[in-house]
Amino acid sequence: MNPGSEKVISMREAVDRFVPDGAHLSIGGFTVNRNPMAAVYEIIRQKKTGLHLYAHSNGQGVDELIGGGCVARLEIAYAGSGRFAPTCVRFRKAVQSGRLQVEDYSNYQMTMRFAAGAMGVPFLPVRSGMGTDLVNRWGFTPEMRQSDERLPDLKLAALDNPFGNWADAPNVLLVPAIRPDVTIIHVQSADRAGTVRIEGLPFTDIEQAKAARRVIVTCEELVPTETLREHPEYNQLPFFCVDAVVHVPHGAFPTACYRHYDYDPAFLNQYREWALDEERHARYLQRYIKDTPDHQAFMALQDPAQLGRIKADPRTGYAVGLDRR
Amino acid sequence: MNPGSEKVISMREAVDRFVPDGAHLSIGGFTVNRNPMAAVYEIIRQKKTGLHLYAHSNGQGVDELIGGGCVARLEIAYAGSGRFAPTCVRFRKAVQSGRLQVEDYSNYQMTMRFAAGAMGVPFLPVRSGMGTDLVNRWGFTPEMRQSDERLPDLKLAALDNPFGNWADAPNVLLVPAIRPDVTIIHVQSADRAGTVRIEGLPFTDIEQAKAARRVIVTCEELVPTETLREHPEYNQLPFFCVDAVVHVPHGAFPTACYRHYDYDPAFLNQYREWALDEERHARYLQRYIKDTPDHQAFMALQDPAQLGRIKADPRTGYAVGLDRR
Amino acid sequence: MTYSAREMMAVVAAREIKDGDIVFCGTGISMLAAMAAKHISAPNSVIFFETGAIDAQLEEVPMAVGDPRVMLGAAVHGSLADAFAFMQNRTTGEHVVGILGAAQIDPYGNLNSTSLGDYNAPRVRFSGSGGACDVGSFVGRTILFMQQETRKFVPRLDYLTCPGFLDGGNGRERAGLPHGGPEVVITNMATFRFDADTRHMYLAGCYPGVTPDQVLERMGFAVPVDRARPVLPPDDRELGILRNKCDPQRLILGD
Amino acid sequence: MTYSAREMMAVVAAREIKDGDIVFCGTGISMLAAMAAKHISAPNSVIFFETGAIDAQLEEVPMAVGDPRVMLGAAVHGSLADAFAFMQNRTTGEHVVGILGAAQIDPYGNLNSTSLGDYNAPRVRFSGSGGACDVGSFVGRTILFMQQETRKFVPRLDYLTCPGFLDGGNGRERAGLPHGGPEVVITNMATFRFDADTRHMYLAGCYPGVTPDQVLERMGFAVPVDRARPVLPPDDRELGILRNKCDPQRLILGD
Repeated sequence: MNPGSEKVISMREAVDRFVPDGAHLSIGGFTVNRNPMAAVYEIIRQKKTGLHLYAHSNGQGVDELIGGGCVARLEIAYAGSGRFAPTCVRFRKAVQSGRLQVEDYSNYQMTMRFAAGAMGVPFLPVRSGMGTDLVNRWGFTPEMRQSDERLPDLKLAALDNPFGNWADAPNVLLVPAIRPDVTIIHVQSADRAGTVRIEGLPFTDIEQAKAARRVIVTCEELVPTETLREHPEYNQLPFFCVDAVVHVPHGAFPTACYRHYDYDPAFLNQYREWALDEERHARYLQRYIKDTPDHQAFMALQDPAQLGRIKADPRTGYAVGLDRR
Repeated sequence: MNPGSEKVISMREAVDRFVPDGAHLSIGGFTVNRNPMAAVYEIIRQKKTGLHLYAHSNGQGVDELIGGGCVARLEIAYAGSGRFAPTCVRFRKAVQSGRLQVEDYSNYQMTMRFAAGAMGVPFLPVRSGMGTDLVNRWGFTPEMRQSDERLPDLKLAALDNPFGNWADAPNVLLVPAIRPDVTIIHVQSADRAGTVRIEGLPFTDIEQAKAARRVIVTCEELVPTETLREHPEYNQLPFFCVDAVVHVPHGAFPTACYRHYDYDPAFLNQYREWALDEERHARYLQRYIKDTPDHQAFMALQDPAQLGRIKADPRTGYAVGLDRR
Repeated sequence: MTYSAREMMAVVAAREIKDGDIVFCGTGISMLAAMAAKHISAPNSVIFFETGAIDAQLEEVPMAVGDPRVMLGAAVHGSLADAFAFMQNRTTGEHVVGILGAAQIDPYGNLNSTSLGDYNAPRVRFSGSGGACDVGSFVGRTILFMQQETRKFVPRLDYLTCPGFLDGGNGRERAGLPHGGPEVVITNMATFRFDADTRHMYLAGCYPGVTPDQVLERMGFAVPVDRARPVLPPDDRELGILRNKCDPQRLILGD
Repeated sequence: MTYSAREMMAVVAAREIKDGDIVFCGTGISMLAAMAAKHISAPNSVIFFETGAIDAQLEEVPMAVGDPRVMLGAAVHGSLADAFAFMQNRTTGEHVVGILGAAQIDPYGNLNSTSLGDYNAPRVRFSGSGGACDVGSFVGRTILFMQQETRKFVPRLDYLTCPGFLDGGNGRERAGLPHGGPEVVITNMATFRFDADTRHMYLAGCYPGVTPDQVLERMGFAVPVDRARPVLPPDDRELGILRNKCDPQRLILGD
């Protein structure tokens, strides 16, 4: 939240200022799409630790932050990259080795939790999950919940419908609002004040942003305010919700940014192989992230021909006929 | 709800089929904007009675339905047309004479009630209204509520926050879902299958439509499916939510339809004068509505020069410099 | 320059708006005050309509919050659900100042915009809450517009539509309402504020030529007057902006 | 024509989709079945992704439900909140058929896609629910894909991620879940359905060359086999559509 009109800063400064160690961080995107990867890599570069991470259904951003050693706790609905990694590799390793604490929710539960945070209510009701282990088994201990005032005391709560059987619902589950310290989203366009235009599916990016105390928007294109305001119905987030705007082309790479570029199947397949092996993964981290000063340098290590191949076709918004095996 | 691809019918047929006497009807629009007036006039023409009406903050559509003798009960947040009628005239008369039963909610409460219906949950929580008469005084009697299974038994319910003081909210109000039999909205564009594109502010039209069993969409322009699908992010309602599509230019007149035409200040001022007097109002009803076969005939009674004056300017979406006194 | 009471009220309200405020406007004079503030003292304030138009670049005065004029050049066209969520959300809600009017006000700044007489068989029916109840519940500060009339300043409302400080003191907290409450009441004669402890209304300012006694005569309850100070009249710049930039057709300022 | 087990599964699932159904797809073979159904038997079915793309006009097979390929030519790009509300909403939800897969299934069609072993110190961790729990909770009918393996058909799940019929009978009703539940389980060898009263799984069909005993050998619990009927293999038209129209790169069908 910042009502000002000039918020463009560097990625380094944005992460340094708004993502302290131990922050409750939320990242946008979904599986292989619009993960704020440039910000993720900068967080790893700056060696942030102990993050409490919220994500909906990622994906590359989650897995790299975990692999980079930044994450202590995770709340999520789905940790996968579709066919490239049905279960995120570093996520799986971290959970199985006890290095990462996880609280599981369903997709809609997680969506409603971000929505509750955005709306400023303590919870929202859902009709999914009754009788399942999402209700019966909790990942976080009551002690941990009580020791962090940024966490609700309960994973969720059951409620009998006070309106009888209205809407044919004898009972509902209440899922608590998520209130991150900071949310980072990557979008197609923003102006210098932070007004945001997402093209294609918005996922839960907007709810995640509104739920947070601080918001970093990274964008493919920095556009004039007047351009965005010719069609206010195509914009999703007003400038006053945003604290920092970072202009970073290919900011979602190797995930996709609709109408700009596709996901990079070669990178994602290669990453999976790297992630599966401790030594190769360490070398990847060193070479691609720690040894590069910024996202531009990271991108300079990619094959220019492949970057050409993943360029989005104007009609479809993705790279038609791309070899994705 | 209808997954078919061809739903274009006449206004007469749409109202005849989907708005029986006593229906729980919801209409879209807000104050002087995008009220589904052509449908409202047709409902009056067909002498529908005993309607249980839901509206958010209308306006002309609500007042004319009440004046037309169609409405027995009303749930609403705000019954006014801005400066043209800070309180709707026929609404005020009907309430003061005991001919109309009203249940009052706030703007956000009404919004959340439609949203709950759209989402399929029995209620949503709000943090507004605690300690006010919106909570303490109810318009509908418990007997009436119990006798109509389309109404929840309670106006609203208080709940202590099961998550302690999470989100700084010790307690909330729960407002029950609205589940209309039928919702009517007027939009700029639809295709023959019912996919809808609203330009400018959507108000609660989309939530109202999704909350209903049946949906009638009236539109200024019937457009090819391919046109709408070039930019799915600009559409709000998918075709399968819709049961009938009625093509009716000037379908929101005398209220505004952004980028097509402004509200007609002359008509609205004239209407207020008519509405204030029983005899003049009866003559208005007879001449403009009952004696006209359809909306085209109703529009033919308007001054063509004034229709020219209210035509929207392409840059602003309204009629620049229009005399609105 | 001479000026009307409405012009005075609009300018006094505009002065209450701070740069960076997100200003929730209703119809009528509150829109005018918000427009004036942007020109006079708070260029970076944001005009915000409950209908979901955020930071509209108003070129003409809207006649209703659903007027298409509120859509021009906005940052975002949100839904109503989006609009109110910005107020209920604490991070953004803290920055919102709401401007409201009503048919009745009581000593704790509660408002009635629903009905007079018995609610179930009212003598006079008004439009109802609209967003008033929500704004009064959610936001950090509200500015209230009233006409200075005995029938409007009443010891007890016929219907409590919009919460002020409820029954005073920490009444809001006891009811479970978010922080906030009315900051100032602006009438055609005077301004009122609320005691930090009791939350009871007191006379804060009298317009040029108005005495505290004249104000008290036009109220249905007594308020302390010892903190009353003179209120400066609108200056030429303020009036010029109001008349020429905000409402050249005098749609709201009247004749 | 010869065909693979995956091709058989996709075609068997496609046959379950009725014209006019709104088909909730996940990643992988479920997307292929939905695409095939549109070409084969249910031209007016609607392909629906949890990511909010409604009635996408798929030209290439998506690799994830967040793949930009799901956006092409859709009726609406909704948010995730919108997408799931269509399923939770009874008017639209009744028309949705969900296709799901999992790591484990139990005799009442409940699914595990979260973890194996102790949940708090798992031996194997999977992606987690995603939309599976929601779809299994909300919609009228679900189609479940499984590999026919003893370790996957288990008497008791390590973690119940997605509700089928819970503990059978009217278990869903007792828990407060909406109507619905799994309709059919499709494996690489057979199909299963659920008894209308007990809601226990039974063998409904065997693929060409497969006997009930071979199926039972590859399950961790017993099911009745007396209602089992032969399942027709995919015909040339079905295979042609699947191979040429749905997955020419064999991204999901494999080599």
